[in-house]
Amino acid sequence: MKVRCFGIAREIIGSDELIVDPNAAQSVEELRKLIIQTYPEFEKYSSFMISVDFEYAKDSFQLTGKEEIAIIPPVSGG
Amino acid sequence: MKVRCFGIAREIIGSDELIVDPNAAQSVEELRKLIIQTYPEFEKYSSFMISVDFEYAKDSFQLTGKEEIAIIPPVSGG
Amino acid sequence: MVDKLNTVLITEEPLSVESLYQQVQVPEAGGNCLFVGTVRNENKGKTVTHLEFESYIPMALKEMDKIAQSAQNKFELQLCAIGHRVGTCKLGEIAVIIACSSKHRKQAFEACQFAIDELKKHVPIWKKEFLQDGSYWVNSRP
Amino acid sequence: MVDKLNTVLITEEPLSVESLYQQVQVPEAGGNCLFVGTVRNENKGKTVTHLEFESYIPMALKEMDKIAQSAQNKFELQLCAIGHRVGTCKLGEIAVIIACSSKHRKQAFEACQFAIDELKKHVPIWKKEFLQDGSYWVNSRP
Repeated sequence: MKVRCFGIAREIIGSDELIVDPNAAQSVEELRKLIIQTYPEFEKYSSFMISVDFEYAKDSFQLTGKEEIAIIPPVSGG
Repeated sequence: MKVRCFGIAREIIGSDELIVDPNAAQSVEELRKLIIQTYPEFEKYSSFMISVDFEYAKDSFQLTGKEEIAIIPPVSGG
Repeated sequence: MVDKLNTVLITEEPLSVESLYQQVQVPEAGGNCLFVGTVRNENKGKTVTHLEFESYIPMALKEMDKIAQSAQNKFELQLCAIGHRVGTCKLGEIAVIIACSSKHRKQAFEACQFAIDELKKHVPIWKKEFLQDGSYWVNSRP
Repeated sequence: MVDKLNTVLITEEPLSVESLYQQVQVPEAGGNCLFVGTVRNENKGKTVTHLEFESYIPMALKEMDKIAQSAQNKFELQLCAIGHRVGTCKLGEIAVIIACSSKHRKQAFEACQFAIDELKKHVPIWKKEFLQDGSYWVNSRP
């Protein structure tokens, strides 16, 4: 499953897309833990939200692997 | 002494300028009374301020007859 | 240092939002708030056909300048611009524009509200509203 | 009845104050408030050289649309338009414009403040600030 990366997340991960094994992240919570485990810099630099199909998703959200997923670091528009 | 008239004042007085004997209005208060006496419609239609040299003037302001004077009905710009 | 000055203007020509916005632009400003008052097609349930504005222009400009300066000092604005239309205003046309620039947005919003409130209270401009069944000077009815 | 819709846009081209203002014009509106966020030359005492904005555009447009609708309902607006720039923004350029039209000015002001506050909290847009001695993503520093 593909995870889109923006802003500081793109820079930490070094790519605008992260490929994740869908079995290793069956919920948003699991995906979040996996990302922090793989890229500990997130703990230092930035908290983040996860979006699923263009909406902010709760940790309890169950993923099928077919959604469009993105890492949303703290926004700073305006 | 000339008194400029705007808005409803211009319509009540029927002219954009009122000529007043300077001896009959030596203060803003006297001028105000004279105007209401001469044009009682002011009591019915509108309260008004007097400006002297482009500033709102208090009733106690003493007039020499050389100032630029105007009747300022309630404003409604914007 | 700001080397531009506040702008106040009264005109018989249509007012331009873009132009008033440009008047308050300085490199120090990050938050800009504009109020634009337009001629609405209705007031208190009656259909409005158009408006006419009359002004004691030299005094009005003096009062507008005081408001701009006072907004600038009170809210630490960079600049304030105030423009008002006189003459006949058709439906949808702009009667008044206030533009305020500030470092931060909060002050720009507050200053802009302050300036339009003050303008409506103190600036010698008079609005005649034309309805389908007559006309009257706003604020001067019995 | 309003037959125009709220406008939301994200663009690499310069934003136009006049254009966003026009987007919210309807005959029923008398009070229009615009917020224009521009690139300031300084932040927290440091000289800013320019900004870069990145966005997750489809999600950002969705969030902007929610904000516009919510402002419209909450404050009985006629219309709300929200535009945001992406890419490189030079000093003085416009990063964001919010335009709100209402019958009366109070609601236009309140809605405009609400919309810019919400945008800064929820819309997936990221600002990278370039200073003379480096750059960083705003809100994401350690």
